[in-house]
Amino acid sequence: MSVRRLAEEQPASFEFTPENKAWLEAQIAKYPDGRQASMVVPALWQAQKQNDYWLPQKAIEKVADTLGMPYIRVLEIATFYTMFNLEPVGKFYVQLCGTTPCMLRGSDELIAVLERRVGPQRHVTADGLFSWLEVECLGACCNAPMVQINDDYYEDLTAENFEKLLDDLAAGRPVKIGSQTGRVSSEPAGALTSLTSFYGDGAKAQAE
Amino acid sequence: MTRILVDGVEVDVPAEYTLLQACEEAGAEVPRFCFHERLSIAGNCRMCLVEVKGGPPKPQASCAIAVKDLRPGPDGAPPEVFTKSPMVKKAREGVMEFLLVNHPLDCPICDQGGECDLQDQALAFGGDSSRYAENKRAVEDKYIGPLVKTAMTRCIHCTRCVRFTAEIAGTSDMGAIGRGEDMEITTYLQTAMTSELQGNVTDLCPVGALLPKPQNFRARPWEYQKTETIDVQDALGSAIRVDARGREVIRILPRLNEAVNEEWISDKTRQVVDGLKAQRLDRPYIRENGRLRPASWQEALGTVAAKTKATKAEKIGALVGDLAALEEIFALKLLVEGRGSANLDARQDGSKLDPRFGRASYLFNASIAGIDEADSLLIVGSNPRKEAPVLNARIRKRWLKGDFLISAIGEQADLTYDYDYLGAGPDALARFIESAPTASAKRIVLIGQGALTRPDGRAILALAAQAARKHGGLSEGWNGFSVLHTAAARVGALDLGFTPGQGGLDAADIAKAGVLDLVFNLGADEIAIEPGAFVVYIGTHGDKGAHRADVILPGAAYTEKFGLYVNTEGRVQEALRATFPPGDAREDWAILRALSGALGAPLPFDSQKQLRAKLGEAHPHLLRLDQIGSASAADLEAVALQPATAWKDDFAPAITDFYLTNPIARASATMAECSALALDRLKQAAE
Amino acid sequence: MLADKDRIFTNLYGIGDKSLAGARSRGAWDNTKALLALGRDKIIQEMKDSGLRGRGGAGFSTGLKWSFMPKTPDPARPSYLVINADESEPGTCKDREIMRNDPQTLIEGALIASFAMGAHASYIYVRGEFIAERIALQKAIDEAYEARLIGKDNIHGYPFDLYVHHGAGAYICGEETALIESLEGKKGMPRLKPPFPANVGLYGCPTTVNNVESIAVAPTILRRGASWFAGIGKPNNTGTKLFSISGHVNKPCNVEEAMSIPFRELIDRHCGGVRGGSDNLLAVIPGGSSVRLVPADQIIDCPMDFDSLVKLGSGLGTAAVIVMDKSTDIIRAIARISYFYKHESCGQCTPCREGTGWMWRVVTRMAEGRAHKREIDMLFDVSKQIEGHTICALGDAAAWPIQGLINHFRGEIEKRIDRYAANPHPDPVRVAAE
Amino acid sequence: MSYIIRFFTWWNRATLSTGLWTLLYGERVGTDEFGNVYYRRRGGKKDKALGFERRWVIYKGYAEGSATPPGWYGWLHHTVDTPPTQEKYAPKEWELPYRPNLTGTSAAYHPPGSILAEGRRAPAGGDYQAWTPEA
Repeated sequence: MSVRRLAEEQPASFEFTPENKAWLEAQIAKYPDGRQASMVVPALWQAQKQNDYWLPQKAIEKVADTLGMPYIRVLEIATFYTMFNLEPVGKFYVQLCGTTPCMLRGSDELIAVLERRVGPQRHVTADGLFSWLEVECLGACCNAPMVQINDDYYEDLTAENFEKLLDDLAAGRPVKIGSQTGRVSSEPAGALTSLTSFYGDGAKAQAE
Repeated sequence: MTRILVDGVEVDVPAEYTLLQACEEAGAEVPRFCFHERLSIAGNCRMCLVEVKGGPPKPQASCAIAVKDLRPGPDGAPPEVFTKSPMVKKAREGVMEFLLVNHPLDCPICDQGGECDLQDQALAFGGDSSRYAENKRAVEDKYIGPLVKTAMTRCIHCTRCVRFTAEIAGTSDMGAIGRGEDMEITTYLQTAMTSELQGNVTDLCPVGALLPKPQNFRARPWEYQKTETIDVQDALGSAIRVDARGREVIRILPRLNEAVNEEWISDKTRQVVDGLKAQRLDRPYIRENGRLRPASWQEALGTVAAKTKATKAEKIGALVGDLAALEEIFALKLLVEGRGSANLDARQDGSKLDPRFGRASYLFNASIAGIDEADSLLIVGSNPRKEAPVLNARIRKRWLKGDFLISAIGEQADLTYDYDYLGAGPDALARFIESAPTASAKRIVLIGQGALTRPDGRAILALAAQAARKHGGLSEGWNGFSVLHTAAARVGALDLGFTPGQGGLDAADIAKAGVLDLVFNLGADEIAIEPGAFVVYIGTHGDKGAHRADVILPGAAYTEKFGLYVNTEGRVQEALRATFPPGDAREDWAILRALSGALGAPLPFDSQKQLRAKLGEAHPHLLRLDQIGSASAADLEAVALQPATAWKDDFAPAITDFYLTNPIARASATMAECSALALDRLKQAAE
Repeated sequence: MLADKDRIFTNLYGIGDKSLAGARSRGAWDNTKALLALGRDKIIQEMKDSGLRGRGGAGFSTGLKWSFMPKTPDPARPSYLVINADESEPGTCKDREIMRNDPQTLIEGALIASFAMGAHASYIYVRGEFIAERIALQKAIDEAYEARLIGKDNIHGYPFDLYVHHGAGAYICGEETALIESLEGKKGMPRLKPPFPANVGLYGCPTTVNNVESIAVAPTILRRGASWFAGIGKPNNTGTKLFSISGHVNKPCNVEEAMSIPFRELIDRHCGGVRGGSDNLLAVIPGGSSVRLVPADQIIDCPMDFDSLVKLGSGLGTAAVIVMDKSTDIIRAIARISYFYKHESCGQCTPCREGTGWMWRVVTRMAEGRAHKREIDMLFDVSKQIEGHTICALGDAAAWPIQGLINHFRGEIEKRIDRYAANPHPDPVRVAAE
Repeated sequence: MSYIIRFFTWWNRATLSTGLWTLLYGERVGTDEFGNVYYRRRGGKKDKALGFERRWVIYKGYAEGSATPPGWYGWLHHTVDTPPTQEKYAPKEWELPYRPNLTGTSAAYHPPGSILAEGRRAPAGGDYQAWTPEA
């Protein structure tokens, strides 16, 4: 993690869409009266999703005004939590897990692929499709190595199927979310070793 | 009280004390950076680690543990704490090493050098060398305002400044962005801080990360001549220390005075220093053919004496400004009254306060420390944030403690705390008297000059007294009727009775064209004296008064003379001389004494000591330093009974520009910059 | 081996029906009212008797933790249950499966736990990256609301609201007080203790923070009785546990197994063994990145439970078993963990803020060999200076992997240094993105 | 006059015996910009006591160690063997001409504020700025 600053070029204004505004109001009701500040992380996240996955200065101020917080407090939040992108990212924003469990299973190869295809981290490709960032453990260690592209996890990657995944995304072809080798979730590959009395060897589910 | 053993020394301390305070009580020194008595506990510097017997096998942060949280030993033996054990020593050395790994070795070029907590504690508690061989972190410096210079690489992230702005100042200006070793202290996108107390962060910063910008590279701490004195920029009389190098005042720091300013001072108090060196009157002037020309003292005094002798008593008047000390007010009063004139006034803003109503009618009777005990507050025609920022911080402190309802009538300003806004003018006050929003036993009714400088000020005063009497402001052992003054000299002048005598004219009449022939103006720069009268100006700066003067007699500023001041609560305090007046300027009382000599009717004292003795004869309470002389609440009953028909007009703010309220501040470039910034902010907010 | 009938998470892999109906068919929400009828004290007593130790890493008795909550309700300070689903410990991915595949166990557990603590509202704090999981969980909660299993007016007669909250990428928010701070809308910076959350927690009210798994196993424990749970595993290390096995095994997976299962059995039975056979095993990090690693010969027959692993100088932590075979560059592997902690340090207190970066830089140089042998001792000393000197346990967690490395693989580091000294090269070893 | 000085002082140029020794065994190597003359044992013969060639300088006037410029200093001290006269060293444009140590002379450096420095020390700041009535 390095020093995180707001992007140099900023949109002139930010306004929540009516749907998001309604969503925000509904969500604030989850918290006790006067505790609307609890919403700051979800609100910033919603703002980021609305704004092509990055958070402009005006959105930070908008959230602060909405929740009645000083600007600096919201800026603190936006820079503290690393999922807030303060600069524009590619249409497919690849977050690659590089922490030890993924590293042991070959995330280095995926990094090589990304460096070759996309370039250095935080760099958005000329077509605006891709940018990538090495992040810390994403919590899918039994399906390592893996990446998160926008909202979705892609697991059990190798250099080959990762290339294919990126190709498919670039070409707009549908892709399978989750394991790229046919696992349902984090069960052992092949036959099940537990819960067999419920699901047999699980081969059918994996095949689907 | 709880008994506790610190390094084998037994002490009894209150149970809510932190271990750190208990250790101090026992005489053990505990190093700390983030801990500050008046801020919330962060516990993040980890410097104050101590060993607790029977606790977990690791050192504990003593600032974060209360004595009551400790478990007693077996058989109820008192808990035991060690501050000098090998474990503690090692832990401290470790923390100090961590603090220093990314701290630059720039002490020789750092202004904090010599008064740096990190320097001192590294010497006392650190190891002898660093084992850190990597590159050090460099952090971009931030702009956070005209008063604070940053060198953020030096920051050790104690967050005192963040907590100060959020808790004491109440403006949430500063924050720590980023995380981990990339955490940076800054304001929102490097805007200037908005608090009137922001300068205090430079005192709080334990290292050289936040430094007073105007004092950048001016002097080393050990070069200063330090004078412990009091401030006159507002009516609080905050305790300050004036640091001078040679003949020059370089900086002003707060001193501890729990009864007045705790340990904060406002930015005006702190950074008005460059005003002490600019636009100074350093020689007498005489106006000839419409132009002022330099003159000698003899010539100038001779001219004034001749004019005085030639003028009839009832055509002589005298005004006193906001920064005058008791001595010169007393001397001027004797001089003018000696000539037989009753045209005296110290209320250049037209305030309707009058000593004839009794001393209680113009004091902050609740006392500043009394704010802590009060249970509700009504603000009438005042913006304490501008008129007395330190007092405002005290109100905020009380408000944070909870159960403190604040109502306000007058300007609807951001006071850094929530309040019930009742209305803008006397109507709201009348409604309040009718039915107060809450019952209260210890209410403070704070009346600002915005309510009293109006022509109907006397009626407002009566209404406020009624409000206090009816709604818990006046009771046995509690007097919550509190006038907040804006001028340091005002209460003293009222105590001395520097108001129109029998048949005398008040300030507005004195200033009117064609009424008087000779006006003595002792530093009154907020009033325009219309053409006609011959004006003798005794003051320090080339401000409004000097421009209007026919003779200028250069006096001494508050850091240049020994003088007594009475603050808004009636506390008598002494200001001491830190430097000498510039050039030919003289102490004001001495000028008046010399003038009386030239008139052939010398005042009855030849030294300041004799002057004070005379002053004491007339007003014994004014020589009791640091005490609040008696003020009878019964006087207020009388005030409350006065007829009170107030106008409908809204209360106007007493101060329009916090940074430019007196000639010294107006001469200061720093204050001008702050004022411009504040104006910008106001404009932006209006857009 | 644990029999399927003793497994609590019967849809761990999401092969079965994930909906409420599916969960009910597997036994969830089966007469929950009767469980609540046991009463607060009995529920807490059962939890204590079951010997359930918190599944979030520290291994503190869950029943005991619940018992710290105030017994008499104070309307001004309502109690809260906060469920910690900020699963970010490297190697750990068990709660994710519960949330997306078997969420009703968690929801039912939340109701029971809240009842036992007198809490009428509960928040589940899901890490920000788990977007699909958050949606799945929310869907399951909506189903439960619809079926009036929870809610202000539910069939169990105990008003209870369950909300999903999420973070946005901060490991430190898994620390209970940091999580509370984050939930209050502040930076996730751990608070000082005391006061403990059970006294002053969320919004200043009494709060208990529990791991997802600890809560999710509660209904089954109550339903089948404390003695059933206590009968699995060894004394003081009872019950079933979700193990996440990652790294150099043939088939990495999550699996629910009995506590104290020997390492060899766990790996061989469920993961197809160590890559290249058990002789190829180099070392294991048995409890998520923040415990000390254990070399092959010590771990291979060790029972996987709290006490046995503590004896090896390590810990069970979250039971996230990271297996490393002999092809592993062990120094780089630890350096990467060190980077993780440097990245995730909140920056609040000095030793962790400055120390994690320092350790990472030194150990990265060691991964290249560009260091002095005397720096190994220095590094160890620095890690000792961080350990125990910080507000929260992240300082300890950052120090332990380094200490494990130096304890067990000092020779490896020295060899690396010698090799570099013989042939200094300018190419740095890539440890992590900067 | 110079003869008398030379006869009675050892701190100006060479003493008689050094001069005699130089005349007998010395080989002139070169002169520097100050006029100091550098010698070595004739033919570069090894000195018995030293084990290598002996090199020496005879100062022009006052014998001051720092009067030998860097090039010659290096040669004298056997740092280099090529005397600067035989080297093609062109000084960089930013190099100032070499000056011997000036301590003790009137040209010695005095920091601002020193009582030996010429002129008075500036006051401790602007002191104050006086008001002047506008015209």
